[in-house]
Amino acid sequence: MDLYDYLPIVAFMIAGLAVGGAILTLSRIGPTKPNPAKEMPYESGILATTPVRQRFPIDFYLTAMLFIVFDIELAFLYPVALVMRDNGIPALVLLLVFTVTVVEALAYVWRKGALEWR
Amino acid sequence: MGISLMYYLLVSGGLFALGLAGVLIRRNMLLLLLAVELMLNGANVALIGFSRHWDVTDGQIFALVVMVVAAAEVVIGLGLIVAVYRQRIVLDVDELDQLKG
Amino acid sequence: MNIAALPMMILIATAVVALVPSLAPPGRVRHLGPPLVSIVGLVAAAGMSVLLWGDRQYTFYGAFRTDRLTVLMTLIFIASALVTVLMSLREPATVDRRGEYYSLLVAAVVGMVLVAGTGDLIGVFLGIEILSVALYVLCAMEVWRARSLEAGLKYLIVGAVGSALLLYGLTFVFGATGSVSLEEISDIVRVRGLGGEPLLMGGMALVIAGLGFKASAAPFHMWVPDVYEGAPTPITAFMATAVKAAAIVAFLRVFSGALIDVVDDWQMPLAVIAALAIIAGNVGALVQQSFKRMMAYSSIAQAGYLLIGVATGTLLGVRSLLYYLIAYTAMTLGAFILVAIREREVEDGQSIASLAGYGRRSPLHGVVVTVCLFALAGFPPLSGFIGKFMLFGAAVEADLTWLAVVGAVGSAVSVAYYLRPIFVLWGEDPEPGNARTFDPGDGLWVASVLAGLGVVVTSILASPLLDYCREAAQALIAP
Amino acid sequence: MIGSLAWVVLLLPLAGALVLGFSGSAEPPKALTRVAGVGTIALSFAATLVIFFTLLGRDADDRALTTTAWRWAELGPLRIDLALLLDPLSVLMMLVITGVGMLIVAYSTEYMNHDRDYRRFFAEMDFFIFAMLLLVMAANFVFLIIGWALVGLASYLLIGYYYDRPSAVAAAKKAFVINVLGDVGLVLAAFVMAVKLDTLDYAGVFGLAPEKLGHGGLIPELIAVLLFVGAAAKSAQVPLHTWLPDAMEGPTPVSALIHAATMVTAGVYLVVRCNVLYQLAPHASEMVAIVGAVTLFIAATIATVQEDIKRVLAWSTVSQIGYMIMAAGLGLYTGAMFHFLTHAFFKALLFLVAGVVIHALVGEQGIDRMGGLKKYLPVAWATTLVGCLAISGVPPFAGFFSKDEILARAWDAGDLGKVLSIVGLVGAVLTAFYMFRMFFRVFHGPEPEGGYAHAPHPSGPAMTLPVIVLAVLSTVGGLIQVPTVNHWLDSWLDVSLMADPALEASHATEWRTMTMSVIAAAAGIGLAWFIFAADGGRRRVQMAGAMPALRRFLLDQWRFDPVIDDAVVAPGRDLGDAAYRGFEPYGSGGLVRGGVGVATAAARLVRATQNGLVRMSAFGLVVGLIVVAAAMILGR
Repeated sequence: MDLYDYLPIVAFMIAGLAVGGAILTLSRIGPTKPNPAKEMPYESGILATTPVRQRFPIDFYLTAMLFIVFDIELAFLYPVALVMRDNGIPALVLLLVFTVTVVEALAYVWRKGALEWR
Repeated sequence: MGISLMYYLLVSGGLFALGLAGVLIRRNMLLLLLAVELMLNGANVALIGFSRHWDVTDGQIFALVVMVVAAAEVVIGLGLIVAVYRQRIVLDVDELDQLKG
Repeated sequence: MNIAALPMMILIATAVVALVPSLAPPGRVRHLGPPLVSIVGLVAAAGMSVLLWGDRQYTFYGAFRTDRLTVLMTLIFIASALVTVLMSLREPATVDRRGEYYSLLVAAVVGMVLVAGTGDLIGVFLGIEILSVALYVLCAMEVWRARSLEAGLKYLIVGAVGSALLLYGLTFVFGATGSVSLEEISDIVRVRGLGGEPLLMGGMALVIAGLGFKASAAPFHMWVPDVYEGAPTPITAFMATAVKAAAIVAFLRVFSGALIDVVDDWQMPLAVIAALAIIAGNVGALVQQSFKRMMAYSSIAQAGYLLIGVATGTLLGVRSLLYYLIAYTAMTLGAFILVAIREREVEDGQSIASLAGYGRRSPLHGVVVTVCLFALAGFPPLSGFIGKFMLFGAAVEADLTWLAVVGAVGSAVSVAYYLRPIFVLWGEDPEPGNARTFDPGDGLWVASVLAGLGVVVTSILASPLLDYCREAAQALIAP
Repeated sequence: MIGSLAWVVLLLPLAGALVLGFSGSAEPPKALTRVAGVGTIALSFAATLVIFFTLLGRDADDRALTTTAWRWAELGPLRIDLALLLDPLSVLMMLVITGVGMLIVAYSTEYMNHDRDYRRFFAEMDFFIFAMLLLVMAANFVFLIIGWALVGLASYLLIGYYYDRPSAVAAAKKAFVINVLGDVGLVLAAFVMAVKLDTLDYAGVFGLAPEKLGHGGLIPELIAVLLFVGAAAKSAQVPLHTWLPDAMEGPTPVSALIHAATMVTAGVYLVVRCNVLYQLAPHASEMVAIVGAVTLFIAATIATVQEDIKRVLAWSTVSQIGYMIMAAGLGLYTGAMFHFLTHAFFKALLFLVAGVVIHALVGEQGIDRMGGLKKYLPVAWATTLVGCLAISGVPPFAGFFSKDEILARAWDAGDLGKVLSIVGLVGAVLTAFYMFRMFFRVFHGPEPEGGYAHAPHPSGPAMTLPVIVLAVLSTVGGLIQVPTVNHWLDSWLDVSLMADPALEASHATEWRTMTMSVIAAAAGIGLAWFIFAADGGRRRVQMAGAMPALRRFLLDQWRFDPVIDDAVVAPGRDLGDAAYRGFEPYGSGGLVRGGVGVATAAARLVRATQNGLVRMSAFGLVVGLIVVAAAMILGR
């Protein structure tokens, strides 16, 4: 394997850049007739009803943070799954300990009311 | 061996330096956290590079650990920033000046 | 799989279980449950550790090594944590979040034990991060107090940078040797003769910076006074003792243990930062009006003394360092206990001025803190004197005479600020406004007595303790 | 047997201190305090006597023994035992410490009777005696230093006994800080020895030093100088003497104990104990002798103008210690110890009598508020006379023989010896003058204007008895060593003085100095009589205005405090001022304050970087990384 094997990736990147660049450049060419509907942000055809730069409630961040932690911790489950067959019971025990710890933290957070939407 | 170790190290060093520079010049706390993430991920790139270079998996395991640690750090950072924000409504680190001398 | 990792397992279980009682409805269980669980768990882990004193055992496929050094350090961490728990019983920070507080405290100990016994670079980083992350939260625990919050956030941001440096350094060490196992690294370095290898040297420089930050050596010390002042006092005491000890043992494991064959490469930088820490800490402490802040600077200087032991790279150096670490833990805890007490008794409890006449009103605390400060200042016959004497001797033996001189001069300067609280404590008349406003509680009495006894015992039983320290040092340096 | 007795001697005072210090918060009955406070010291003295007579009964070579409790620390080749050394030198010191100490403590039972914190006083006195015993009984330098530091601590507590009096607290701090300075010197000396000789036992050090260190090299000189820093601080030698006169803020028995019997002579003991090292360091020895001579002269001149009875005695003590240090520096170790012994008698006597007088006048200490006390206090008059005669060197009182021995043997000890001997003679004139100035003004002369508010009352037996015992000892104490007749002290100390050059003054010198010193004493006494007594005190009034400049100079104590202030403290302060505003005077104690001044400026520099910004900390990390990398590359 050498660098040439990465050629498709480079080609893909060039293509992507070309398309994006083309759209941006083309939009500058020709007449522009702005109207309010065109100026609105495009949200899959649904009309935006609130200002774009809206502040999200802080609780959103709190929940999102919890999500990040639990999400990332699950990353450990995959390597263990790979070697589970070779190591048998000890690996299972360790996995259980890990899971119980994570679940306990979740339970604590839940019980403390951090998941309540205020 | 596809990409030589040198490229890994260049990218890694670039990320790390970028992160360090960000820590030194940025004032927004969120951006500071971002910069630190950049540093950690710079290290991650190097770990993967070395791991391939020596043909061992240790480096990849290390990188996995680093990711989790980084996530935990960011979460706590965000939590604290939210708390500071609720109390003082500032995001500028230089406003944290009660403790000095 | 054997039982050698059992102390750490007990601690993990303690951290998990300590959360549970705080979910109970308000009342006795909720209030006393978490500290009680922590105390039981810590004592059990300590007892288990003592039983494991012996030759090296491996667990987790070699990722964790239980040898005499691990056991000794585990006991130091647990002792510090126990005193911290006792100090915290009525700490305002714990009022509404007792479960989290004690659980995180024990979790931090888990991280420390991992650092002390780790068999690879991953463990060094992971352990340091576990304890750091737990402490970021603990520092900011008094969220309603702006200073505490500020301390936590500052510590987090700067600490994360320190961690990143450490990680990058460890990465380079891994890259230079091709292994993360400390024992393999040691062999590889010896066999391939990696002295002067640029990648390894860069890695070591970064690791020194990262760990130096965690150990609060200069010039990585600037966060220390701020964070120490802002954090709840028991946490400050814990940081000044156990966290520093953890960083030092990481130094030992990586440098004195794995990289001992390239000692020429890392001796000088370590000696330099040790000297800088001694200078910066002692000089900075001179002008402080706050006792807590003064102790923060003092702990910077003490980190310098401890690093002397690492910098020597000899058996004698490590042995002296371990002894001094034990002594240092006892005397620093004793000094911080007084801050915790005064802080709760009067409005302005952190300042040195608020100690006026306190020794006569409360002779027990007065005597304990006096003994501790004398020990810190290095007065004979106290343990601080023995430890410093040995460390300087080790430095001279390792051809670092200049470092011993810096240490001795710094020590002489330090007398000036360590004595000031003592003079105020015994010499001056209490101001009328200094009447007690809040009852500090019984936990602090016990903690105070424990710390005082610790200083006295380490002083009197120097000889047997030094024997244990020698065995622990041999476990590190000898294969 | 006497080995374990040594531990009894050492630990009894400690037990007394602990029992008294930690026996609950209520003040126990005074009788109980007396028994615990005095009883322990008395038993300790009795045990010391047994040790003394046992050793006396043995052969001269068999008089030194070491008793080890346990091995305290073992550091490579360096082994440190908790061990006590009994030899003629330490036993002599122990006799004085426990014996004179016992008399002083017994005296205090009455003197302190109406004072507050009765129990604390005795606890601290017992603790002081314990520390002092540890200092002299230690068998190695480590425990010597420990005792040394504990003595400093105890004296801090005792001088600051009246802790609500700011001047007492300041004096206590000053004493402590200067003593710590001395401790640092000692620790450094011990460190050098440990590194060079791998041992800190007296036997080991003194045995190995001549061979391993050589004669007159840099290392032995360095050790000797460092040791002398410790000795000078403890023994109040110029320029570290300024704490001692201030230390008069403590209760009078404390002054007696600290100044007369024990603490200030620790420096003398140290130099004598380390005689082997000083023989190896001729230059350091000369320096010691010169410092002693300078001190004895300066202090004697200052004593002539003091108006406070205790300060006269304090300066006189500094001066007398100067004699001992001078003798030790010249190699006259026996002479130094002899003078130490007699000085302990007559100076303790003088302090205790001063206490009687102060007690009689309800706390008055100024000598111009005294006069004509002879008729009120006849016993005090007689005993003070004995003390003054002894210190002035009038035969056959104790001071005559000891001072004469120093001066005579110094005369025969080379050129430097001759010069210093003459300084000593001048000092003797001054000594006689200032002592009798005090004596005549207190006991003769006119009563102060307006008379005494309360008629001075003689003191009770507990105070009188120790005074009389000390008076007897001051009278006959000198007879243990009479030139050409009796050399008991020489032969007794012989074992301990491994390096004693055994200087023996020739008979001609002996007689000449005897005559000279008698003339000197007579001159001083005569002058004092002429000015202060002959004329009913009127001549004093006429003389009061004479030589105002000299007088002011002496009253300013040779301007030591201000000079140190100007030379050391002020520049440091200016430096601090220039760099940073709002420097406040900080710390205490001459030299130390100057050092602190410089250090404070540096501290402000450190603080300036400490602006509390996160970026600064991160920047510190980067700077540190660069420092580490540079050290790594340069250090290879």
